[in-house]
Amino acid sequence: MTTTTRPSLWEYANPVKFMRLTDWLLPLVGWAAAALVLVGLVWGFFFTPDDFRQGSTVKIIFLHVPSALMAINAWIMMLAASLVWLIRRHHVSALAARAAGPVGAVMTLIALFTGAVWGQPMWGTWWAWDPRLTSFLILFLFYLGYIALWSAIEDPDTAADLTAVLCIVGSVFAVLSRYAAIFWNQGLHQGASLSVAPGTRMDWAYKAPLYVAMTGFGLLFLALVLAGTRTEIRARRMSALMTRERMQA
Amino acid sequence: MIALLTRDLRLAIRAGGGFGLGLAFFLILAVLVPLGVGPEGRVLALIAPGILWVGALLACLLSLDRMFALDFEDGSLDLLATAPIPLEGVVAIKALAHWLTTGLPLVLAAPVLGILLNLPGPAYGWLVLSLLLGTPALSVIGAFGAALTVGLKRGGLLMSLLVLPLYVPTLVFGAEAVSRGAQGLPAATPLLLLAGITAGSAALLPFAAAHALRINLR
Amino acid sequence: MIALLTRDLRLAIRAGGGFGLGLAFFLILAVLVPLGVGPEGRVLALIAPGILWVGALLACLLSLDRMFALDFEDGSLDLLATAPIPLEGVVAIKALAHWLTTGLPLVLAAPVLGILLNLPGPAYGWLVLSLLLGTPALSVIGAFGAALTVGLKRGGLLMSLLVLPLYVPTLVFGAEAVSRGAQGLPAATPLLLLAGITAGSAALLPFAAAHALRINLR
Amino acid sequence: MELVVSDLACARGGIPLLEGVSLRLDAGAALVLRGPNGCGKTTLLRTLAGLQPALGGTISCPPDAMAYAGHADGLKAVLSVAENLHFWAAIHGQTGVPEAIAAMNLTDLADRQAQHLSAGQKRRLGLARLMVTGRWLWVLDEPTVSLDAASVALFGSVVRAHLAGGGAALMATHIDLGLNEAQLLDLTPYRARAHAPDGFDEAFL
Amino acid sequence: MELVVSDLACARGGIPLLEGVSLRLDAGAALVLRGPNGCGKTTLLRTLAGLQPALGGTISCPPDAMAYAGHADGLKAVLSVAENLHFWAAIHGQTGVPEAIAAMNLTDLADRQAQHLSAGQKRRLGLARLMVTGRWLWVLDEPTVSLDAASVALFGSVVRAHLAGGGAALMATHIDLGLNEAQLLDLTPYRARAHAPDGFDEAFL
Amino acid sequence: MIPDLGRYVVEVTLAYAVSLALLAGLVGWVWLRGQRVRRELNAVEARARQKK
Ligand code: HEM
Ligand SMILES: Nc1ncnc2c1ncn2[C@@H]1O[C@H](COP(=O)(O)OP(=O)(O)OP(=O)(O)O)[C@@H](O)[C@H]1O
Ligand SMILES: Nc1ncnc2c1ncn2[C@@H]1O[C@H](COP(=O)(O)OP(=O)(O)OP(=O)(O)O)[C@@H](O)[C@H]1O
Ligand SMILES: [Mg+2]
Ligand SMILES: [Mg+2]
Repeated sequence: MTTTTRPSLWEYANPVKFMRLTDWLLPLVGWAAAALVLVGLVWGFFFTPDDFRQGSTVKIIFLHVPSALMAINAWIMMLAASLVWLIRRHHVSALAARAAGPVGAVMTLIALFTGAVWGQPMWGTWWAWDPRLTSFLILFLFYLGYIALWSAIEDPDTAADLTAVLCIVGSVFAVLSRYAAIFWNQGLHQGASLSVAPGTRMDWAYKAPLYVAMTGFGLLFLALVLAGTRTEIRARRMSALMTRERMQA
Repeated sequence: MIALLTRDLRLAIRAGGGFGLGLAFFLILAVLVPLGVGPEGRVLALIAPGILWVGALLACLLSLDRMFALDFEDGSLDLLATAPIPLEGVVAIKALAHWLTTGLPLVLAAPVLGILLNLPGPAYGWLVLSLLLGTPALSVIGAFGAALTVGLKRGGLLMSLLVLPLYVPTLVFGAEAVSRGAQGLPAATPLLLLAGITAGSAALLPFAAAHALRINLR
Repeated sequence: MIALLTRDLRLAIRAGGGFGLGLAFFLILAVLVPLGVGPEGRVLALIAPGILWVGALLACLLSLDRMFALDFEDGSLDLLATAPIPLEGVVAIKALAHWLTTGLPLVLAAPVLGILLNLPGPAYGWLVLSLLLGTPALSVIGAFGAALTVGLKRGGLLMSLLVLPLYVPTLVFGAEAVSRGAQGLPAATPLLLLAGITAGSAALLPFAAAHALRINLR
Repeated sequence: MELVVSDLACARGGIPLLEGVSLRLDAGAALVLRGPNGCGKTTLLRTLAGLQPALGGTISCPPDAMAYAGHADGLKAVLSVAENLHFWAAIHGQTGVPEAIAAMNLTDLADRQAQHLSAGQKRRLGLARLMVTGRWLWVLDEPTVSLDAASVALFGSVVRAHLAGGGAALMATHIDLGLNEAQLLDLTPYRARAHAPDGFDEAFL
Repeated sequence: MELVVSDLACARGGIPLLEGVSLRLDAGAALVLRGPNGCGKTTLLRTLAGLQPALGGTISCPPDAMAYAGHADGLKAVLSVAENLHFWAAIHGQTGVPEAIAAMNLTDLADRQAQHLSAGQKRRLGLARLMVTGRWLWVLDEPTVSLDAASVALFGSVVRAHLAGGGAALMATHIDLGLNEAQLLDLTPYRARAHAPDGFDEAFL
Repeated sequence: MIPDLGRYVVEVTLAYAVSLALLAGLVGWVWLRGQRVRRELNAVEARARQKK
């Protein structure tokens, strides 16, 4: 029987197909990411004017905003991958969620650190309990817990199941925490100034390199997750082979 | 189900069972904080609502770390999973037993500790009310965390790490209600939100917890 | 003896062993207190030394609850008691392993958490110094408490109850040193007293703990 | 009322241990599983009891028919013998605790806390628990560990009474249970073979 | 090198269990304790090993001569078989881990974590631990629980080698260990009689 | 070439330096772990093929 297979996204949930695809995709994404991050950051650091209010600290935005966005995106990706794993049980998606954990955690750390360094000249303090900062800190804790749970459980499928449940429940509570934090304290932090709403506040001199850096960080995130997923797939294949080896003995 | 509840309560009351120890921890925290922070009444009154809520939260946390672990170690959990009651029910009952042995005593003791921390007069009612509404959520969320980490040796601290971020909204609304009450501001909104969190987690989390338990048993 | 130390460190580092989790708890407490108390920097700066010390103390406390319990449950403690090393040595080594995996990371992390709690600038050095001098005492005193409660199911909270009063002097002198440092006052006296407590308990408590262990084993 | 297992495969820690296990157990019958240490007896019993998923094959059994007793007895140290049994009886909606206590010769110990029992007495209590589950099929993992000769005989008579009442029993053991009427099943021939890793996807799972 | 016990009385939970136990064990000899469940075998062995005080009588034995192996094996779940043994060897200042692993047929499992062993494999590891203590007298409480026939035979040969090397073994068990040269001691006659409480002081203790 | 960062030299360079270090650490960790696992897998696969 010949079935006309419509190519579907799920096919890439097959590890072999995934490896074959990423064999050529990963270097592409990796180099593109490196190039864009480099261009964005060099442009931002060397070739942007000082802001009349913030002085040269405005240059921090090219690190801060992209990493903050990626920190959130990584969690959303983990949530989606966890749902896919729970519903369709594609191993690749569980492993991708696992690979995204450390990347998201480091992105969160960068956002926190650059924000703190920025806060010192702007608000006169390294840290303030502003709602956005607070919810970011909580997000960081979620990442730590998620990574710790992955590494604490021996059996990979059990770990995938439990971390997926944690990710889903955690997401609900992350949203709740955000509302709680807003309710609790009105905050100093900038609003979303990149919004397409009328009255855009940012000059193109900053916006252009920011967009470049954001795209670069996005690609970097993608590349790291792809590379991490490949490693996790290999690690699982290795443990499967070693199992067989032991059974033959 | 009733049998499970009475057994858990009985186990808690027997020697070494942990009844009253959550309470003792709460008391000791309320004593330690003034020792660490210094005796100034004004400062204490400012931080009292927050510290009391943090204390209640930690007391819950510490006492739930073995909610399922003991049953797991001695094999009871395997047997409960094959018994003719749904695992969701087991989780709900265990959370209820935990609340009765830990949360409820905390609610009753909180006003006394409020005195130690120099809590302003109008806040006492709000303190009791907010704890009454909020501590059940702490037990249910804790049951979820305990179910996630049940198979692990020394899962206790990992569980703290997983559970504490989940406790944040409850803590914020609870402490906010008390401190608004203390200042004579209207505190109904945070209390309502607190009640919402409790209702939501009591309705949904037992399912997630039972799922996690089933995974951990295999 | 060295074998015991390396084994305990290795166990701590292995999956689920608890290394870094005391640290995580410390971090989480430093996050929860502002959430409960409110975001005002001035208030936070006032209470920061006390809260940091209370946090370090609780992080120690939580991670030591199974210092001997795990060895007791799987029978290792019986075997160690009949092994050709003195039980006092076992206690001292276990306390040392606990300090290396819990106390030391706390000392290193404390300045970062100081930022979260808005600790005033001059206090950071005193914070690290006082924790460095004080946390070994927490581990040794904790070992004594753990030895007292080793045979009990859910001994964890009972142990907290026993140990916390013993922790009071350490806490008071430690927090006092930091808050004096924060206000630019001389802080040498409390630091000296802290060092005295540490030296004294490290010298004497292992004997008491070993005695308690021997009683619990029979 | 019968347990039919066909072509079952089971794994522990991701490693296939047994495959092609087929067996059938009717009311009134007993089956003893044998096999060297580590061949997968415990794993098979846990799979049958529904505590872990099977790798392949089918298990057909009426729902809520099995009472499982593993290496751990599921006793609460601070509850007395009678309290432990009353709890499990209530969970299963059964009565008959005094009978179970008498049958396993625990009458003198009924008010003793479980933590103050000797190894063999604990085991007897664990076995008495089976009698208050009201379940038809007993799934037992090394039930007579630590029991003295008299208690093994007692256990044999209890199992026999259960079989006579229309029950069934599936037991894994290394020592003789004194149940001569039980069939024997040696698990050694069912050890899972290693399949050659052919292709990435195969080896992946 | 001999263990001499005379007129020993021991108690558990404050209740006297055994009294008047006298025994003597020389290098090269093995003694098997028997007795029904709950008669006090475990209690006696723990008393001999110095883990609990005797009620009366004397135990004379060179110091640091005994290696005790109780119902629990003293294994760390997250350490591998070899790591567990290396630890105990280091504690006792001994070497010989590879020999112990080979002797108890654990070679294939040497790198497996203890938590991933089956009940019988765990027990074999617990017994292998004895061989790295370098102790002269082995005090064993139901050593062959969960072992299959082949492993029981292996254990027998290990004990025999220990005896041949000038060691001694004192074991409590309900099942046949296959050590025909061992003496038997039934503890039933030594059961403590209830003394009439005469006077407050007596009854109080 | 280095732009004049005015009053905030320390802050801006610190932010860039630490962030880039963190990024480099992350990339390096992912890369090294990938290489290690790949090497180990190759060894295991070679052994498996030999046996067949
Ligand atoms: C330490 C903690 C900080 C954290 C966790 C943090 C977090 C974030 C996040 C998540 C975003 C992206 C959200 C969005 O685009 O809507 C963001 C954007 C931004 N942050 Fe921060 N921030 C911190 C501190 C600061 C400080 C101190 C400043 C400057 C004074 C600052 C200035 C900005 C600006 C200008 C944006 C861009 C807003 C936009 O255009 O959308 N941040 N921050
Ligand atoms: N996580 C794991 N990884 C690899 N192997 C494992 C794991 N867990 C268990 N095993 C192995 O699975 C096998 C089956 O164990 P099981 O407990 O079913 O054996 P058993 O037949 O009950 O043995 P016993 O008679 O000793 O109780 C053992 O060889 C054990 O070493
Ligand atoms: N705290 C206690 N109070 C009263 N009796 C106790 C207590 N602890 C133990 N016992 C009793 O002491 C007796 C001796 O127990 P022990 O473990 O020594 O027996 P054993 O000979 O090893 O039995 P087994 O063969 O079952 O292992 C048992 O009858 C037990 O019920
Ligand atoms: Mg088994
Ligand atoms: Mg015994």
